[in-house]
Amino acid sequence: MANKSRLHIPRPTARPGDEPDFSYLDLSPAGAVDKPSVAARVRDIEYLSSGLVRVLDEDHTAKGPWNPDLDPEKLQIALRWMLLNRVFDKRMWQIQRQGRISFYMEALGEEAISIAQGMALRHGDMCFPSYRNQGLFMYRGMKLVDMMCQCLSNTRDMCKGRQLPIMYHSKSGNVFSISGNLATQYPHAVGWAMASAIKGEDNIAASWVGDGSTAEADFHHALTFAAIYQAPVILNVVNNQWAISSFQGTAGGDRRAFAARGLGLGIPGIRVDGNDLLAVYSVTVWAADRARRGGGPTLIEHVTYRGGAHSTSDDPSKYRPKDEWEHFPLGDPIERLKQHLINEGHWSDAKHDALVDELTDEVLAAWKEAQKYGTMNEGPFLNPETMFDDVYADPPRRLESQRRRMLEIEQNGGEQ
Amino acid sequence: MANKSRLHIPRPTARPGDEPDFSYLDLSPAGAVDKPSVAARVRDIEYLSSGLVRVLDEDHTAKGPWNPDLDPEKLQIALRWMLLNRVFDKRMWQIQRQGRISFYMEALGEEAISIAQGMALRHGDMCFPSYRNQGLFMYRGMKLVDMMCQCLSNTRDMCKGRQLPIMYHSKSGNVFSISGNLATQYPHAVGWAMASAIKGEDNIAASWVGDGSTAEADFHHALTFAAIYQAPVILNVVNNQWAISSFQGTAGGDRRAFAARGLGLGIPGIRVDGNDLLAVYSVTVWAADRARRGGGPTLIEHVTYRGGAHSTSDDPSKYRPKDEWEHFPLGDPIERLKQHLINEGHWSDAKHDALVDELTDEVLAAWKEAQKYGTMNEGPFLNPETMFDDVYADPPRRLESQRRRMLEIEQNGGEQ
Amino acid sequence: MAQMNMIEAIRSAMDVTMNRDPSVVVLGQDVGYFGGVFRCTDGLQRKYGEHRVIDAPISEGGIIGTAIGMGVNGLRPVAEIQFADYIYPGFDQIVSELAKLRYRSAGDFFSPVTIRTPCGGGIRGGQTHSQSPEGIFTHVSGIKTIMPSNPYDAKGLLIAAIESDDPVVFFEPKRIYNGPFDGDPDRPAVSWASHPKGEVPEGHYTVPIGLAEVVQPGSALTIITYGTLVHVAVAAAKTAGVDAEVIDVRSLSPLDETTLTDSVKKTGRCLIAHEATRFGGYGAELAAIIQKNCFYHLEAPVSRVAGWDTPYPHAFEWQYFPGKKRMVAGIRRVMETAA
Amino acid sequence: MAQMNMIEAIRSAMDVTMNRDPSVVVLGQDVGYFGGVFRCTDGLQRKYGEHRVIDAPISEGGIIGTAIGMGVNGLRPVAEIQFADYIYPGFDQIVSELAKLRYRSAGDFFSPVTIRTPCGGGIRGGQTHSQSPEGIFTHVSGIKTIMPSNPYDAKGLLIAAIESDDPVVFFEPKRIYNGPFDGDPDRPAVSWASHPKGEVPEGHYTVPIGLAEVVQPGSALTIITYGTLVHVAVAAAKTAGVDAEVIDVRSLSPLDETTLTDSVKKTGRCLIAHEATRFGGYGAELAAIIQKNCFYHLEAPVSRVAGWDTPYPHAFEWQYFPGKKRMVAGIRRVMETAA
Ligand SMILES: Cc1ncc(C[n+]2csc(CCOP(=O)(O)OP(=O)(O)O)c2C)c(N)n1
Ligand SMILES: Cc1ncc(C[n+]2csc(CCOP(=O)(O)OP(=O)(O)O)c2C)c(N)n1
Ligand SMILES: [Mg+2]
Ligand SMILES: [Mg+2]
Repeated sequence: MANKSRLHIPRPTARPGDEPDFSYLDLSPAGAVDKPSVAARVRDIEYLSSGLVRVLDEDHTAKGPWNPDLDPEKLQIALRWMLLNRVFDKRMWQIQRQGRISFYMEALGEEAISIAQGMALRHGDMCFPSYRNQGLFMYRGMKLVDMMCQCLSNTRDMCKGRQLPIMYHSKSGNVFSISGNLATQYPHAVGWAMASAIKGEDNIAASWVGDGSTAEADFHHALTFAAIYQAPVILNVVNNQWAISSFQGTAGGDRRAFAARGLGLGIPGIRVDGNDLLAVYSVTVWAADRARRGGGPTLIEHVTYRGGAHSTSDDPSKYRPKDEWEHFPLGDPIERLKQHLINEGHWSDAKHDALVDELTDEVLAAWKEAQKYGTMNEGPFLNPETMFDDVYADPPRRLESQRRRMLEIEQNGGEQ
Repeated sequence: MANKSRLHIPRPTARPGDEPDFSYLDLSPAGAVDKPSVAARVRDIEYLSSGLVRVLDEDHTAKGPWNPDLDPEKLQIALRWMLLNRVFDKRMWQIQRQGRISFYMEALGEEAISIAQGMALRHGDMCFPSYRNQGLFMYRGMKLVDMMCQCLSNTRDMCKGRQLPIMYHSKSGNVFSISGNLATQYPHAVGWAMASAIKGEDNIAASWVGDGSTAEADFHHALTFAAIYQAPVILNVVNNQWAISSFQGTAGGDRRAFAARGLGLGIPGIRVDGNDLLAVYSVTVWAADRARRGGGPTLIEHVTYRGGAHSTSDDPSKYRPKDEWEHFPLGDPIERLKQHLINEGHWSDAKHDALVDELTDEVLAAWKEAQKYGTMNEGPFLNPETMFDDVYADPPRRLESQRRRMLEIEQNGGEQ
Repeated sequence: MAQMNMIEAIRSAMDVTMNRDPSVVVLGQDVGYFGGVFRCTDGLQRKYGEHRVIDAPISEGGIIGTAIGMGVNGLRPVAEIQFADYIYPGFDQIVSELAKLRYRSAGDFFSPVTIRTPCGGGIRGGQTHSQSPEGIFTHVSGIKTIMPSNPYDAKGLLIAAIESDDPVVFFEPKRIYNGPFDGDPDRPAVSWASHPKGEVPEGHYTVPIGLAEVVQPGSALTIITYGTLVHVAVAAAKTAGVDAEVIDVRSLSPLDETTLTDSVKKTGRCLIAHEATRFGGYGAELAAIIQKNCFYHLEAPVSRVAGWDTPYPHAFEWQYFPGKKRMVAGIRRVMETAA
Repeated sequence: MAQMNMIEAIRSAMDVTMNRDPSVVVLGQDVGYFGGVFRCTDGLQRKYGEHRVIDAPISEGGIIGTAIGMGVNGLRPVAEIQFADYIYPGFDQIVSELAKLRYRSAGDFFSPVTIRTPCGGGIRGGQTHSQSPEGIFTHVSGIKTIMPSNPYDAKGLLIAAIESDDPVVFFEPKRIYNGPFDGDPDRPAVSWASHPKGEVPEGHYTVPIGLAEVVQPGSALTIITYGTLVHVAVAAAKTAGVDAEVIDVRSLSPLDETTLTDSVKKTGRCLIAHEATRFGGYGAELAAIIQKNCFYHLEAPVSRVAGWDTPYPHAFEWQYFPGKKRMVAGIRRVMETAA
């Protein structure tokens, strides 16, 4: 190949050893983006996809039209949930490092999204989460011990040992089963929302994917169907700047904001400060309201940062500056809400530390309890026979004979 | 289901028996849309996706910044190719109706697109067509008799009898093999263009899909990769208002123009009067120039109308007004170019009629010749043995034994 | 009882279930106003409305993906894929989601989607309108795979599929939509009117999923097949003058091993036939099972007649299609093998 | 000769081909700067540049679709799919386009894409990081399907695949990336260093596609297998004290029927083993072929040891994985069947 390549290669602004550089992020000051009526025509609200909806300013003061004016108790509760998410993640990460669960993924730095949106949606609304929405499960009532039991694949595991750790689901909490296959939940949410509309109900659906996952076919399928049938659904793109080792530009994010991805289909997009619980709450209420009134889908891009490694199998120091998160201009969502509450006189460092201790104890207690239902090495163990259940509602006979064969082999090496 | 459904159902403006109604089409007058520099920034040329680039006005006069000022000889040649496309289609349709080929698809009303774009591209540019781009094959030098032989699956069939009629390809003409699977060619074009860039060459790629096909995953894949790597490619959406029985709204076309589909990825879109050869030529030259200079992909939506049935298997009177085409506000591309040339003093009705006669004879002569290479019922026949060729470059042995078995059975019922 | 062809029977199955259960919805390309390119949904939108018979965009992945979500929300979606050759863009949603949802959520979530799709050749459709991809579905745990060979079974099995809480991929051999086909393209087309299985009850009934049917009893040889080839097998056995037992598998997964095994134990010889490509096809599983279950009864190796290992060529459709000639040759081979 | 594990051998195959032929390009998720989640492409981008080792978005369909287009334009793309479980979004492009392009254009167009993808369980990956979907690819005419079981073959076969003008799906059993595995998870991990097939030439060589290998000669029974289970079979035969001939299929399609048939004719008994789900799996084809070719030599039915017909459960990985116990039981069953 004699000539020089003319292919454009997207590159992150910083690699290991470089100064972190977030100059590529278009930021609007808090309060700067107008809040339209939910009845606004799509073409009149395109500006929402390029601005950045923010409520908390640099000084942690809430301002502007998107300020939801939540009362302090609500915000304290929100802070509690975010903290719980973080404390839980930290503990589970350690537990994985100790070899006591096989895998883990944390939501470090992205906690505001699950919690704010959990608060903004109604219980009857159905959530189709990604693997970084553990906060949503917590907020929707899943007990920590149940989440831990799932991670342990033990006798109380809601998945009966069938899924990797963190692949929760909650029937009663209306949170769908997490899939290892990226973005597949997106069309499910749209189909669920279509069914809700067909049934004349006013429950809506919401789903979450990462920036990287927008390149999958199912992202397109979901947007297309949502637009055509005006499905009552909120489609969230959590742009945490990274997809394993690939920065968001590898999914085209450096050409235009992900919030704009639906514009060509007439789907309004909102770009929001994903580390600002008030802003996320507010845009979600807006989008939910719009959907419930028959206004159709909204795409929300949450600008945030993946504070930790992709998963326990990952080592981000190989591909990004170690201190990148510290330079992220939108900060830490917990820190920001905490300071806001302190500024307003509804919180203090002491209370915060006490809360962290309390939650740490809560998580520890849950872990103690969870282990009673079995660990990877100590019983009680799930009965291996159950691995043949639930493949079908009405199973073929061959599964029955395979079950018997498996037991024979487990019991006596199959000698009978 | 007690409540009333709230699902939005897109509906065409007219069904059989109704008055045709094209009021939904946003039309700009000829000459009204500005022509930007190919170096313009994407965000500054979004207007191209909502306006409608037109050169020929109601009176068939060419006007405005997009007027390519083609000389009359070129236009006469263009008219000739469009007419050839139409005459050929008409004849082949009849031939199918007589049961002499198994299937056919015509490009009635859409001829300007293949011909204008054929003219605007360089020979080294690679085309990835849909099944309605027969004009492109003609323009790029494929002989009528070769096209007919393909439709006949006879001894001269370039596909060796393997494809349905109309699934041509032309290695020497740089036109890719047509696939029965919709939209699959779109990422191929992008990959081809990426390879061209990698090799440092300045050939570009172009591909075509219908309005309906934009809902496929491959449409998304192609746009995503084209945007990320700024592939030198022209992505055409031929919006002929119908996808078999489904009007363009079934693919989301009534929410926003297809030209806008790439905006969220930073891909500029141009909406063009697909029945205006001058306009199509002009926007294609612009997009090709932009791609060749490293400006990346352009999406072109051609607003046109499927003048005929979807295919010989279809009966459009079942789902749309019989006279819809007559009411289509953008008229007939051949008629419009003809009138333009007449107005300018470079053409006449008599010349036109003579040309039609000439082309009719040419097509007839080709058909006579084609039949010499075999018809469906009369030899010479392709050797059935060849059906085992080209599955692999380096075939597995089992294909050889299957070939032998097939011959045994054909020859003596397999009794040996 | 009424006379129905397979299209009418399939339509009737949807009609009957939609009528009984408001949660049944139909979606697919051209299925609504137009009634489907093969007319299988003709009239259903007029009867049940645009909200239950939904014209979908050209997006097989989206159709199946959204159908799954609808199923999770309590509907019973019946999705049409216009040709089985076009099911692949939806393959990920079928394999990774539809098939595994119940399992991975330990039964808490499931989606009772039925996917109908016309398959098979013999209609001059060329390589992209003739495929028989059932073999790649039968390998996937968590879905059921069905292919009827006549109107009666088509309706009864489709109702069973729609009513089943398990996802079903329902293949419709399009060559026999309008009449049985004995594999000889030169003979005039026959309609279902003269066939006993063209008698179909108007109302609700089911043919249970998981049972094969002995189409014709015999003692010399067992022919195990399904879809269009059931009719070819019957005709070929007659031509070959062999007293063959012909079994229509119908339910490819779950498979009725008992009926198959019993028959081959009785006859001692087995020919397996399908239209799909031979290598790695569903027939391989049948052969593997039969040789294992009937080892001591087999007087000849289990043999297969199948589509060649090439795409389906337009011009050589009748050399590709395992028609009567090939079936007769296959029968002779199995019969001539010394015991 | 050098010591290489399978990851190094695979990387070396790409390195060698990229070095010899500037048209070889690599693309996939995380393959560039990072070097791949399993490190198979580590260092290649540094050596060959961002334009030949391309970080791709998370779009398996797009990766395969654009790779096809690159191949049509004269490149030789090697696409990595991060896990075989995630290949399905690219399935349509593989089946409908990559596999059929040469055929439908009568040889005028083709695209020599190689798709590499890690498969198989045994790494606690749960149901979405453990699948072995080879059986749905071997059924597709027009592509070749390969699965090596050791570093030497991995490198030689991968070079052959990249240099082949036919499209190849190249499965890499990730459990044995770092060392052979005898199927007993309680035993300490072993490295390739002590294995003869861990000796790998640094430069260019090929292992021809289409040939099986007799890993261990024997007379009592033939075990036909591939991938991780080759090592399990060798260990199990030893444990069972049976003089088994173990054959590594390596090239699943095209298949080396001769080597398999000759062996079973000699031993008279045959066990087939794979990790994939049993029903409709690749083992069915092997069984169908063997019973046909070796009918008069078989002293027992051809038997299969395979993954159960369920998804791959996280907690019961070792009950699911056909490990030594199950292989021994399988061997005993075949051996104990009265001749
Ligand atoms: C279909 C599919 N392809 C690839 C993967 C492997 N994979 C798991 S997570 C991941 C990155 C996802 O990035 P993003 O969507 O940005 O989400 P994030 O991890 O940042 O939350 C990849 C490539 C997968 N799980 N599924
Ligand atoms: C993947 C796939 N799905 C469905 C079909 C069946 N089909 C053939 S043409 C067609 C309509 C295409 O409409 P459009 O893209 O608008 O192109 P047009 O025919 O109008 O040129 C359909 C649904 C197909 N060929 N491939
Ligand atoms: Mg991300
Ligand atoms: Mg169209």
